[in-house]
Amino acid sequence: MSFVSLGFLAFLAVLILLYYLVPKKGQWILLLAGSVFFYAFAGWSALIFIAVTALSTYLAGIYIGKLAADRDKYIKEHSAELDKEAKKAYKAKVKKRTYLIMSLCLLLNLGMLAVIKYTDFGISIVNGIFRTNIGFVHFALPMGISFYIFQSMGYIIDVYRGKYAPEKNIARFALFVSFFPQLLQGPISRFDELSKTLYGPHKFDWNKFARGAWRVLWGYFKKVVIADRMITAVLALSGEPEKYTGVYVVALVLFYAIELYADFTGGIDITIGVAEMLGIEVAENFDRPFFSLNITEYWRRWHITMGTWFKDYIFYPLSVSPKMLKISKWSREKLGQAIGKRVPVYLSTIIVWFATGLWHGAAWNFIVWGLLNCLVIIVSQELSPLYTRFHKRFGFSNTKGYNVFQMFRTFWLMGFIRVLDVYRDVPGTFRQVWSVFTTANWGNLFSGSFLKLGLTLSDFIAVLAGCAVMFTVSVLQNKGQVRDNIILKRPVAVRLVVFVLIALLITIFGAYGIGYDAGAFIYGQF
Amino acid sequence: MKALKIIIRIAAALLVFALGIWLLQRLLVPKYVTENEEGLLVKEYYSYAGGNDVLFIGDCEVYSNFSPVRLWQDFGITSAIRGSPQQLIWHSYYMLEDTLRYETPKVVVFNVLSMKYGEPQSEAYNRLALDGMKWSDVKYRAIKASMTEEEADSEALTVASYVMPILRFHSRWNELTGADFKYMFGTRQLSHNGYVMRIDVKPVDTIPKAAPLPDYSFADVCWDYLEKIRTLCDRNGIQLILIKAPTLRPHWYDEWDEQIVKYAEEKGLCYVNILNEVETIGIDYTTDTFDAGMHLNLSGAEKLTKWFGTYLKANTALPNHRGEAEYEEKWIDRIDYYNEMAEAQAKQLSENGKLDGYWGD
Amino acid sequence: MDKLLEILKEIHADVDYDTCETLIDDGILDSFDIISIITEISSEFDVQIPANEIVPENFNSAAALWKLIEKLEDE
Amino acid sequence: MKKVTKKLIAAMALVLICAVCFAYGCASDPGDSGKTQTPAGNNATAAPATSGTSDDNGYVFKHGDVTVIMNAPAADIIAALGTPRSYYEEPSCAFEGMDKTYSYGSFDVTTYTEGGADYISGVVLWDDSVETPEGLYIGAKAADVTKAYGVDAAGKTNVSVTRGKSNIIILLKDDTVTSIQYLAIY
Repeated sequence: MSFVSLGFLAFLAVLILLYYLVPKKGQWILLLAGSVFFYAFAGWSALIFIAVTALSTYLAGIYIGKLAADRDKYIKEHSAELDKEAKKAYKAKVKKRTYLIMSLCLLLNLGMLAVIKYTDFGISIVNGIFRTNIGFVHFALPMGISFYIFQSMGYIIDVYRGKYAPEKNIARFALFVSFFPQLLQGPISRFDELSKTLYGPHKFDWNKFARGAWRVLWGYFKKVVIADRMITAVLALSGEPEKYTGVYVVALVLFYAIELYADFTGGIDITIGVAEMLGIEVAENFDRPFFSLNITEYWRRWHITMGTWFKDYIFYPLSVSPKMLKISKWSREKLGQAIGKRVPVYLSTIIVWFATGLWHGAAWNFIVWGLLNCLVIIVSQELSPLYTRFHKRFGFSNTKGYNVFQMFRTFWLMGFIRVLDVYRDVPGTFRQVWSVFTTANWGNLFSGSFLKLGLTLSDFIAVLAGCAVMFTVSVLQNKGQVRDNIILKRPVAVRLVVFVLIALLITIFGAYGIGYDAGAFIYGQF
Repeated sequence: MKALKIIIRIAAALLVFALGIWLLQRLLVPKYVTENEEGLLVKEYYSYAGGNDVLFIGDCEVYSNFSPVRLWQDFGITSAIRGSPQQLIWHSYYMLEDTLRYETPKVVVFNVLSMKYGEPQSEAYNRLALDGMKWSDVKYRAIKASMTEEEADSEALTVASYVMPILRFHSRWNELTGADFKYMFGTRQLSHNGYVMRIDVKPVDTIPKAAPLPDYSFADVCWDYLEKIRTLCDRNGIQLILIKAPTLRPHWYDEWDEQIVKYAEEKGLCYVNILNEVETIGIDYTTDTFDAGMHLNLSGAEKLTKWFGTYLKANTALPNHRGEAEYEEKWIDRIDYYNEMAEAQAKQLSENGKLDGYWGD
Repeated sequence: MDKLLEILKEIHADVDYDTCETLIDDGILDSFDIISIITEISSEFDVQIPANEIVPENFNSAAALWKLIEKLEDE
Repeated sequence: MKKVTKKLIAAMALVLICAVCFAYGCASDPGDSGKTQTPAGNNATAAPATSGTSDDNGYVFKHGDVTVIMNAPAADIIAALGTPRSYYEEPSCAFEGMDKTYSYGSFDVTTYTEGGADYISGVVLWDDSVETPEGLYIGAKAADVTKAYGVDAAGKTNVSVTRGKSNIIILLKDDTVTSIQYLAIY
């Protein structure tokens, strides 16, 4: 069920109504039922996959929890007779077992993900290397599988690390895995954070409800008015790469940046807003990323929960693992301090970005996309002392103008890397980007050829106006939430009328129905 | 906060929203007064429903070619046309079903041209045929039966967009004209019991040869609906007459004609291919058509109607209602409007040399 | 503790590690720095800081980090 | 100096790694790998060949040195064909848009309207004074159909061959071609 559908709106209305009518203790059960219903819409077979993930992770968590509890009890009971070494040995023994259970759980779930998502990709590689001709299997990707498996894996790793006790109630755990607003495209929540508010009880809180509703409205605005309109031009430009070179590639970079941002953040706004209407707090996923001064910062502000997931569960463990420390030691001895110091960090970085690329999709364009990000990050890391010296000498690094230049630079750099997504063809993308420098067709900006991409002049005006609103809101957010600072300070009647007006505007200016591609949320496919 | 207060707030917001949607919808839906005027036809039926002994169903070959006013004036036969542009056979069937909710005619006349279309041709024609229909289960079934592939892809939205046409026409915001504001709460009458009048002339000078077809059989779905129309008429004691209007294009192949003749014989129906009667009727394609052969103009339509009235007298038992007060009363206004429009068109034609619209303004 | 400060100074010379208690919260140390610190510590102190100890509370100040090292050495 | 060299080596090693991955990416067919997971993708639109050789026009009709290409903008082609013997325009039931037929005696060219411009929708051959570039004409035998288009037409009443956005319908009677029609595939 897409967020942009009448079915979803109806589902939401009924769910929220029931949510505040049923006894408070039953609220989370209702949410679980709603989530199952929501997921069943994508087909019953998809339910099996999420059930396997929920059940296996739940059982593994319980088992690890039990082993840890037994261990603590044993040590406590025998603390007198055990010396430090014996305790340590015992702990290590238990840890081995919990590690095994966690690994099995990871293996099962990531294996499932790998088989479904990457089999065809693997086959294509095998075919490429061995010149074989193995047929593709074409598994249908169950909705949101990359998101809920990552969320569950974060949970089991945390339980293994002893960060928190495992959830004992399987139904409650199932709700954590399947909570419907974040099924489609995240955020990837952490159990300790989400569980604080997920299970209620929640009394109806007008302010929370209104804040959530405003955020949902804002999400729909971005998604329906801007993203779903822009996608037509993005598809047209990327669909005929031979025709659209040079200035069109620059336009595509810009259009896709707008579309992806509006689509993804819009979807997340709806997710978080819906949760807020239910009294539940979901982690933020964006922090106005296009205002970032450099790529490292950009990745701290874009798709935040994915970034921290990779950092906490792959980057850190990898780079501080005994093996990596050994490599570090070895490289320091052989290659000298300067390089040796960098080896573990950079090696982990490369692996993480490779994985990030692969997570986004089973295709070379995503992998190259990940590695290009990685390259830029490492290069800028290496150049940073140079920058610092340079700025110290000329002393303009903190001027507003320079910051704007940095944002501009980051925006376009990320934009050009990002078009790998839309061309889905690695050499093709490089050809296209190269054509920006070789094809002098900037005159087309004013020749009217942009009106042949499926968008009329009024569509472009609508997008432009939408972007202006989006930009203004982002700037206003410098001083905190617009809802708190501006909207919620007005009288209720004014707020209601403005809310309704915006809803009407979305109804009119939204790009939906006949003539518009019913664009699925872009991130739903990963 | 008290529950009541919350409910009032939310209800107020919903109410304002509904009001806003209603107003915007009135503004944004096409008014069909300056272009595609035929979009008014289906809705207009409800203003002349009741007391019609003959019902015509079909595409422009009925609504441009037959004049119920003439049929009344010359024969005392009461009739109505439920035509719409590119009306497909399933549209016609549901048109008939919908009509039966308001009246039961004695004779139904179906123009068989649409037998050649086995698939929805364009979403736009669905809107022209169905948007004007009043809500009932008939309309719902008609929508489901008519959906194009694109519409069927998002079926819920499609059905919803007939309940709330703003969902379909919201993007007309950039095409709004003065007429959209002027006719926001009501349009003017276009048709004369379903007949669309044009008095101008564009002679036929050439008709391209029709290329032979690889396959002349009609689609199964068309036969199914023809049979549905026939049984529905049968059940309601209605006499069904099949016609092929004397329109030169699209070409009506002999191979098609033979199939209809055979069907009519099997089922004991009247079928008349009026293309064969053109000389008897006296239709002159240099003066009787307004678009070089596709549609007849007023002169052509009146000639055809005159002939068809005689045909009806000969083949049916339709009563002559002339002189019956309740009928005379109803038709007197219709005759006035008919003459009024003909005059207005004639005036504009003589002043401008061409027609800008049906109303001559 | 001195050895630790030395490691930290090498990463960012201009930070006053004696007083700063928001090394992570203020973004002074990024993930690259953290890994470098952990690698240095492991070679200097013979303790391995596991991934689950990489949380802001442990890295926000030199003192907290020192406490962590002591705790790990103790185990 | 030494430090710089080492940095350089490190950077180059990195570039190399990326380059290898990238090179591999080039070698494999990117179209195959991502397709199943790209509902919002654009593979479908990119699929038809557009590289500009004559083959991509599908079957064309040639008259003198004028080439009639299906779905091509009609204006230039019609102008090049000269004054038609007769011309007919057929308005659609309501709505803008006009199907036009240009008759040149031994063949007709038809067009459709889209977005205010006309495009070729078909060609009908009427007699044996014209033939297709593949050498088929009205009155030819079923074997000629096979020779020209590689399909078996013996004993059939109609065959249809398609290339690109162009479809030729050939009608036969007693193994003799009676009609040849080009149809644009939209």
